[in-house]
Amino acid sequence: MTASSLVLVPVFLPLVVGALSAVLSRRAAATLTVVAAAVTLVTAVLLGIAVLESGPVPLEVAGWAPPVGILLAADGLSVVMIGLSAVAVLAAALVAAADDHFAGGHAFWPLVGAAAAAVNGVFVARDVFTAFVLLELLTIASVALVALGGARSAAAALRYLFVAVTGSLFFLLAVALTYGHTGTVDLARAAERADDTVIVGAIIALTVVGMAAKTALFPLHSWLPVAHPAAPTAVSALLSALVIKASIVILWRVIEYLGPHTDIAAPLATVVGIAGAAAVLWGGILALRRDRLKSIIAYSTVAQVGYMVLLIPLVFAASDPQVAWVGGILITVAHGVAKAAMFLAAGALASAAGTSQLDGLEGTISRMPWTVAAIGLAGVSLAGLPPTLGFVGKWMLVQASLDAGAWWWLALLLGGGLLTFAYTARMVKATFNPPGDFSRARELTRPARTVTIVPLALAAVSVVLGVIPWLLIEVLSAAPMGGGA
Amino acid sequence: MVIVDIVVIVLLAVGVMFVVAGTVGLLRFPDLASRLHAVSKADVLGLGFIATALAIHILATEPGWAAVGVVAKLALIWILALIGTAANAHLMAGSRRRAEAERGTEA
Amino acid sequence: MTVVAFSDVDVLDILVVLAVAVTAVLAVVIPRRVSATIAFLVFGLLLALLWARVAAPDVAIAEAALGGGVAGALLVDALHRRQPDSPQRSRRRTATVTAVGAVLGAVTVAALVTVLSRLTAEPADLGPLALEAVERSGVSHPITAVLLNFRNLDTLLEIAVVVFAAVGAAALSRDRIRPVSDPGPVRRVIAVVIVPALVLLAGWLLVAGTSEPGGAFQAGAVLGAALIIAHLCGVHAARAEGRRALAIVVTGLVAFIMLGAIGLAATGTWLALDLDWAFAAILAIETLLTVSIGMALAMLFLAAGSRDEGSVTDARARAAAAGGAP
Amino acid sequence: MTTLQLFLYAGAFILVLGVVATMLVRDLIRRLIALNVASGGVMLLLLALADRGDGEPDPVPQALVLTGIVVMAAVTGIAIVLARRVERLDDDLEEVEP
Repeated sequence: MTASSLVLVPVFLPLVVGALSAVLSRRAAATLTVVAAAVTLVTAVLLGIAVLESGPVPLEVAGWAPPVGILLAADGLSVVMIGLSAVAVLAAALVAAADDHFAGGHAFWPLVGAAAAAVNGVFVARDVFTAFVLLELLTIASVALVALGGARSAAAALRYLFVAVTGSLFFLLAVALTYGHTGTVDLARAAERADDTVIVGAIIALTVVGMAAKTALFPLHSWLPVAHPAAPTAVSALLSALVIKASIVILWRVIEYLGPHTDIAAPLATVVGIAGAAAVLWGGILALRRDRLKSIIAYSTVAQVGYMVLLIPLVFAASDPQVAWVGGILITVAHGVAKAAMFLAAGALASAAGTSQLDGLEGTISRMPWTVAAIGLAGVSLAGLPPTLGFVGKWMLVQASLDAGAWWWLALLLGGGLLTFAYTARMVKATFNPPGDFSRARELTRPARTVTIVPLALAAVSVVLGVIPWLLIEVLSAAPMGGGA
Repeated sequence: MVIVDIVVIVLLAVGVMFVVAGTVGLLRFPDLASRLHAVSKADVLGLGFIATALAIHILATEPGWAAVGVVAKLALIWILALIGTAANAHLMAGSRRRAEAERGTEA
Repeated sequence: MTVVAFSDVDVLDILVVLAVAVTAVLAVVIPRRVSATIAFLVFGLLLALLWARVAAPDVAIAEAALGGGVAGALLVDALHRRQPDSPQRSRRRTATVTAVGAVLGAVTVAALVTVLSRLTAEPADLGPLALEAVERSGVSHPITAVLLNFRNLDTLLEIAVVVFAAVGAAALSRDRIRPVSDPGPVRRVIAVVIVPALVLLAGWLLVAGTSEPGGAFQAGAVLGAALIIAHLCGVHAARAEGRRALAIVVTGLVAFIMLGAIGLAATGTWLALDLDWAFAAILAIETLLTVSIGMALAMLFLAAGSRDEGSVTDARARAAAAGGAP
Repeated sequence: MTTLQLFLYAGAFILVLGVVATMLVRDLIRRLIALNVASGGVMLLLLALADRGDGEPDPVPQALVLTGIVVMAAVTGIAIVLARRVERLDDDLEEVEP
């Protein structure tokens, strides 16, 4: 089997496992899901090696080249994101397998398979229509996953559905314009033929709006803090760690390929940057003012989405866009790992304490120190402090903004980090005993051992990757993004 | 040819008239029973006229086995519509009667 | 039919487009669910006229079967339910919001029109390329060639959308339309006459799809309708629920991927079809897909459909129980 | 204005109309209808673009629209299941908490 045929493994394997999970027993479905995630991780490593050796790995599906057929390709971004998806699915599946109440029901397993296949597909897609279908598959799966959170989550799921599908329709219009203008839906070919600055600008603008809605970029974020906490814990982790990344990656791809072909891209990028800055501040401030663990973490996601789009204006302003690309991608990966850890740990705490309210958590630290430690470490990575992957990503973005002479982004990066640190500290503090009062160290329903280990392991991953980020940076630099964007 | 055309046009006009009458009944009649009455009878009859008109037209303009096939399909469409409409009307009326009976016992 | 040959627009086109636009407006502004749904169904029908106008009969069939058929039936069925009272909002605020929405919408439309007016009227060169490639695809109908050969990855993913929507819907709906215990003579006639006719039609659409408009999706939608009717007429052999139905639904998807893997083994490329057996392979996939899609759509409908008579009392009992144990 | 432009502009209008209504309307079923209307607009646009010129229409966008129709049917199904759960919850709450 050649490297290029590996490109579809991260798509088809979870899809088959998901389909089979619908009819298999819970135990079999869980085992298969874990195995599939592990194999996906191995595939990501193999593809990474191939990318390091010889650059992006293309695959012409069904043997038809564009424009008639569909081209997929794995580059550094694809490989790193597939790795993230494998890790996030693995973690969520382990926790869900250990305690069914974190999964929300049997349908968790097939739907997670579908969601994993869809995000992995987005990471290798180079065809805007295929990306659209993948996004719809992801939407259906995620909406149903949210609704597994019980009767009251249905309203949140429905709201999510309306926003996500509306976003998809904007993107579909962008697809139609791409076809109408360039006669193809393959991004590379479209980039070759794009010559009308207004139409290309409109394609990018529509993609920005559509993906902003699906990613919950400020000011289109209001559905996320409702939908993500309403879901079962393992689902919340996947939604924040993984699902929103799919729409971010599509936005990046469209800008990577079409951005250089329109004069409107640079001002649009600035608008996106401003929205991102607003998201960092608004999400951070609201996270500080919430009283429920999951709600705080969801607002934290709103804030972190701001960092993920910050690379877009920097790519246009910096003299070496590669630094901004790599920094932004690393921050996104760091967020995925840390947010999965945080949601899983928070779910474990809330389930042990019987409440998600901060003031009901007093004393949990003495019973579940490792879980609280996972939240703290994840918060450190989110705040961008050493020695975590979040720090590496943020450091590169800082370099890129210095390079671009844009000190205001610098101020934002640091200010946002302070906010992150503050709400993490608030969550951790809530688990301490009140001074002098040890009566609150009550009996808790101890979670299964896996539920303690997995978030801690994820937090450890962000530290390990923070200490040795060179491999990721090598893979991401093996195939430069965007050329001269 | 002209006579055939006139026949076809007359049949079409009659068919359309029945369909329109049925639709007006559907919109204007006061209750479910009379609306069903209007739609199920007039529409199927109208469709029958239209199908006959089309059958005559195809037989006259392109005679041959292909035309016979088309006529058979037209007949099939009409028969299926006949069964479907009658069954639908029956089921809807039955469902309404049961619902009313249920409401009656509750009150 | 050509679209660009006229510099003047056909009056008929203008009329149909106007009618489509008017029904679209009606469908979104009418406050009553019943009327809005009817307006939407008319909108769908008129849209199908336009599909015929832009030479897309496949889309017209799919729209009739899926857009008008399945989605329409679902919406009509939802009308059974009592429309909840819309939350009280001050009339002035509603008017303000609507006005802002209208202005924003008008600006967006104006911007889009500016962009769209820059599109060339020249056809894209993709069309001839794709049509030329059809000869090497194993089937003669271009759209089937695109769906099941050139861009079969999209089709596979689209099947996945339907399959997982059915899986999700089955998991989320707590009660569904129950099969009828005593069908009665009328339902029996329907089961005996209409269901086989629909199955036959589905088979015809499937086979025809290789050379003329039709195909797995249209056939699947018709088969789905047949399954729903069979379910409602008390045919127990065709029940679209439970693990067996789920197994049928996922079989098509899994088989499609397996065939893709076979292509990988045989030709070194995922989902590749060797021309020698492309026709047989396409027909085989289509058959499996039709059954899967039909079952998935039937499951989706039965999960989303309203309760039958008698369940009103269920709801009351449940509410009473909930009230009794606060 | 050419016929192509007529169809394109109509598609854009219907899309925006549907999207705006999806955002403004509160009733769940009506929102769903608005979403379906919006998708009809995009499909009109794509099909009109496929049928430019005198020759046979381009089958690729037509296949894309077919895919879009199927996807919207699935979305509609899931949305109705959810809408039912939401409204039943509301009903139950009303009856329990008078």
